[in-house]
Amino acid sequence: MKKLINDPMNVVPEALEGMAKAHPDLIKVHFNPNYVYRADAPRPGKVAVISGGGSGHEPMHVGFVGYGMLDAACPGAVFTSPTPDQMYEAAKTVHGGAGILMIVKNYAGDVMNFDMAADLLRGEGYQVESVLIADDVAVESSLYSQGRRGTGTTVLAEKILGAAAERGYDLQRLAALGRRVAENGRSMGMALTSCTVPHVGKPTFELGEDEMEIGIGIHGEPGRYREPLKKADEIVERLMEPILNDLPFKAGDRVICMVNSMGGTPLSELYIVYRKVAEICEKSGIQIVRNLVGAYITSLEMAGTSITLLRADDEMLELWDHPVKTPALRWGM
Amino acid sequence: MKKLINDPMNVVPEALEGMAKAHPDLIKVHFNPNYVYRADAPRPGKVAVISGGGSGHEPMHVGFVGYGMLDAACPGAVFTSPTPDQMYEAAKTVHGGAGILMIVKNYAGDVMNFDMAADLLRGEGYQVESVLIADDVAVESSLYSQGRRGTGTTVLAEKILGAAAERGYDLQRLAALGRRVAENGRSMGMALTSCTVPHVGKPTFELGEDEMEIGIGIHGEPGRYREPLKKADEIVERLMEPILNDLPFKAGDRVICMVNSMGGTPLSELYIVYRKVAEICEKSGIQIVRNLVGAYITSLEMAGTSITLLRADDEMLELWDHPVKTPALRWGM
Amino acid sequence: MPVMRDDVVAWLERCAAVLEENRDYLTQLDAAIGDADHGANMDRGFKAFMAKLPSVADKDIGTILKTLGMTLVATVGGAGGPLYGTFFLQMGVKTANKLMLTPEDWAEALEAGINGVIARGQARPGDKTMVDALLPALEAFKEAIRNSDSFGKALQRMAEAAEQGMKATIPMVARKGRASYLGERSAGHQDPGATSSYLILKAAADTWGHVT
Amino acid sequence: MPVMRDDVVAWLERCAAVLEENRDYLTQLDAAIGDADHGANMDRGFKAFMAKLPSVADKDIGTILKTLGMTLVATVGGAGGPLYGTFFLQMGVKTANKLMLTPEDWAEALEAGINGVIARGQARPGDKTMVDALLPALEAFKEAIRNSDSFGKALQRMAEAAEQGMKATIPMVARKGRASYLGERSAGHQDPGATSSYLILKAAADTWGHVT
Ligand SMILES: Nc1ncnc2c1ncn2[C@@H]1O[C@H](COP(=O)(O)OP(=O)(O)O)[C@@H](O)[C@H]1O
Ligand SMILES: Nc1ncnc2c1ncn2[C@@H]1O[C@H](COP(=O)(O)OP(=O)(O)O)[C@@H](O)[C@H]1O
Ligand SMILES: [Mg+2]
Ligand SMILES: [Mg+2]
Ligand SMILES: [Mg+2]
Ligand SMILES: [Mg+2]
Repeated sequence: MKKLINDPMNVVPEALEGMAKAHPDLIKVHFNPNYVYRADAPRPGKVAVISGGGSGHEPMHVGFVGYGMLDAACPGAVFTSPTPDQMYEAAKTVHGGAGILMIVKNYAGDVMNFDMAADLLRGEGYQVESVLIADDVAVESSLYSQGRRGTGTTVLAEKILGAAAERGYDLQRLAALGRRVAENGRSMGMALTSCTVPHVGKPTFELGEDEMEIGIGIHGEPGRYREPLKKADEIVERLMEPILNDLPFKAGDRVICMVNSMGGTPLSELYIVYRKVAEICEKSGIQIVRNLVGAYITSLEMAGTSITLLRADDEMLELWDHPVKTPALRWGM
Repeated sequence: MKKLINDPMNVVPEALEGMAKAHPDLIKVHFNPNYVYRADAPRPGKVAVISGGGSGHEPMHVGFVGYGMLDAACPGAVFTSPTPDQMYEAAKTVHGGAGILMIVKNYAGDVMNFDMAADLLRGEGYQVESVLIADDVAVESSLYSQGRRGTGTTVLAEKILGAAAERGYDLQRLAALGRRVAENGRSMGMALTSCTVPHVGKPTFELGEDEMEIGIGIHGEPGRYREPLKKADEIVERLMEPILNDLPFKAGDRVICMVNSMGGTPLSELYIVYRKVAEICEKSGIQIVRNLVGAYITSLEMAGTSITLLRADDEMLELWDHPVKTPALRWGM
Repeated sequence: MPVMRDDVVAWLERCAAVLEENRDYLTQLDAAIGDADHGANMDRGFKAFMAKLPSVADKDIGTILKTLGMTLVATVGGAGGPLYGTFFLQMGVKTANKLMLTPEDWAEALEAGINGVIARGQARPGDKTMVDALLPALEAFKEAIRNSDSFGKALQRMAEAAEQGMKATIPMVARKGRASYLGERSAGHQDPGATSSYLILKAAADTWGHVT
Repeated sequence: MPVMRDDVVAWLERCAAVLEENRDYLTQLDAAIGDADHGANMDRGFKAFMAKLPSVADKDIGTILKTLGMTLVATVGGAGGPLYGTFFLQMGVKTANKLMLTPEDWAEALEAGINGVIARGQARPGDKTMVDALLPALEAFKEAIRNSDSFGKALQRMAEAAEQGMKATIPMVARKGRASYLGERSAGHQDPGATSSYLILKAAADTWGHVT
């Protein structure tokens, strides 16, 4: 295992310490329980927007803490949902008297831990709403299954909801907006390589030189299908088809598009992917009005990409354009 | 070779096409010869700041084109210096009547190709100045050798000089500032893995599971030393020592610090590196007043990191804080 | 003979040891159809409880199990944290103030714990989860007691059924949890959560083997 | 017998073929002590020239060589582009308007080309660069002519000296170019630029072998 780390057991606290040292103007880090929160929290009168998840997806979520995005983010162990006390204490720290909005990715662990935290908070009189992100089209949505994974749309939702909270949306309006964002986002990902969890010391799965994994999640788990490696344009078609067909996206739709690196894929390759995504959208009459190209929701050093399309209306776009100032996303200020 | 590409021979133009599609508000791309330039060029009365180098280092340089940074960037083939016609035509496109400042990394090829372009431009009456970046402390500076490689300080120089040009610095003043920045920056890098050049199809060098390469450049070439892999903290000490001793940096110095991913190293590891860099600086009485943590000057998908320290004065800091709006760096607007 | 409070403490100490021994094994199972963290998660949780145990080892069984449950919730994370947390919490609620467990006490506690897991996780038999080891184990224990088996024998039947249930997850296609994202590819692999459940119940049967 | 303009064209066509054949070899050499692009760079440059050649193949030798030089500058990039560009440009300047080359013409052109490489790259003998193949080749040619060897024989001496010079770079520690960053580690590897220089001069000797 080749990583720039010290003791594998200390990866999460050490990375958080480094973040705290690097961005004292933007964030503070609380340990035991671990959470990252805005340096200027609490913001009185504003709904507190919090999220969290396993570590290993950086910059999501801890890199998105700051003005216009998250008030707090709770990092679990690598690929492990955070525990209720993290969300409970983070929420209390950043609560501004206007309630708490939790953005929760649809995994059994994330859902249960955030639910338990919400129960604790409500038990103490806090208003809490949750928005569930379940946008990964690699998995069929089914009543009797775990449902779809929460992936790329999470990043877009955090931006849009964070801006809306700055704009003074109340908790109910935020939750409704969040659900609308969640319903209109679709993602799919693929991997060229696996990743290595530090405390495990070897890759979670092995891919041959000629193989790729289609329909991956963000926790390094194997995907839906293992297939022979193809060229980028064919891979993009492979990912875009279920994304477009599922909502479905239609001619005339305006979308925010994220072409995301799983961590180990360089920027030039992401632009090669974006080129094909743009071509497919153009051919389908879909207008990409905003985009993100880079590493936003990763799986440690995994090589691969995920594509997210969010059908956006004027409200979402205005909120997208609202200023944001976090370690990993910044514009307008 | 596992990459998200199509024909390996088309990597550069396809990535440029993708960039053009993704950032039409910020940049335009010219093909044959290839260069990327500000969408709002030329900017009359402003010195045109241009740079360039081999592709494969993205976001440097093409990702740094826009307000407050580069007017144009010339991308060569992967790891290959661009040719004079690229800089010649790019400079003429973005020339604003106040001369051209070239930021050149110290490699035999880059220097010769930029020099030839400068000759062509001067031959047509353009005012041209060059700033040479040679900041890599892994290599001894020597009269009879190639001299030090131009690495991380290049990014910081592009930011500072780009801002100064926006502020109306004339060509001479810009060149003087550039030389001051170049003199005060020091960098050193290391690699955990090599990288694979697309048209070659296999890694440029092989590292064992227990080995690391110390004193690497940015073109995937082998480094100065091959050593047994160490923990992150020891690696940081190994890199920081020559950086600090070379200038030398002293107690009381204020620095801009960049902890850079070589392309395949995830953000959490960069923050673990930053943690130790911050500790060492603190112990040495060096104050890190600004920083960048992320992938800025890469070698395709190489896993590794480079550290850059720039001793900064008030003027540099003010220019650092000046707004910038490029695909890869944005603040203040 | 009932199971005494100190026997419960011994059981939980054995759980911690067994989960530490099997950390890599559970990791491996969770790598094949998950994200490779189940081993570390369970080990972390029980180690955290071992640090707390001295402060509750002289209390009633309910307090000990509730402390375990809350500790797991606060330290395990993932799917296992809330599920095992609820499991032991509900067991603890059912055994409040008790200093010994009769077979009926154990059956009720186990049933309460499993019901908590099902309520929280919504898994059903055949979904390829810990429930596929826990439910058969409960049924086997209850049946053994109905058949007038001794406590010790009933615990053995419980452990054997847990083992069978764990193995029965191998061919299943997961419908809950992370393995469900793999679809058909989840078949052919033993579920990590069912495995840790088996280990926990087996530890009870082994620790309390002297109970007749 | 002199070398005719069409012989020069044939030489350059052979260079393109040889550089294409040796693309992977040059890549490999440049991977060991560089960034693995020399093979692609040279192949690209000469292929670009091959596309231009029809439009200048009926011109004087100087025009053909200048066109080659400018094409290489515009397409090769890296260190090789300006250096080989200058090499052929200076040869072209020296052979302006000529339709044939005597041995003296060739020696003067070669010297002008090499002086251009040295002026631009500032490399000295022993720095482990193309100069370490080019200079000995020039000297060997000039000496052979002084010794009244035929043109063909002198070209062979030139090629042999280029080969020796190329091999002599193996133990050298590089002081110019990218290989110099490796320090001592550059020793033990043959320089890619010296290798492409040898191939180019060998192609001349082979193409013009019929010249006596
Ligand atoms: N909804 C559920 N109900 C019951 N058990 C579940 C459920 N979801 C997951 N599990 C169990 O949790 C185990 C995985 O635990 P763990 O790896 O610690 O969490 P995660 O899946 O969040 O990484 C699975 O093997 C399965 O037995
Ligand atoms: N200053 C120099 N003078 C002469 N030759 C040089 C000089 N620098 C580099 N070279 C030659 O260029 C070769 C490398 O060319 P190439 O790989 O195409 O360029 P780069 O080093 O920019 O990647 C070296 O092997 C060496 O022979
Ligand atoms: Mg997990
Ligand atoms: Mg090169
Ligand atoms: Mg898991
Ligand atoms: Mg090279």
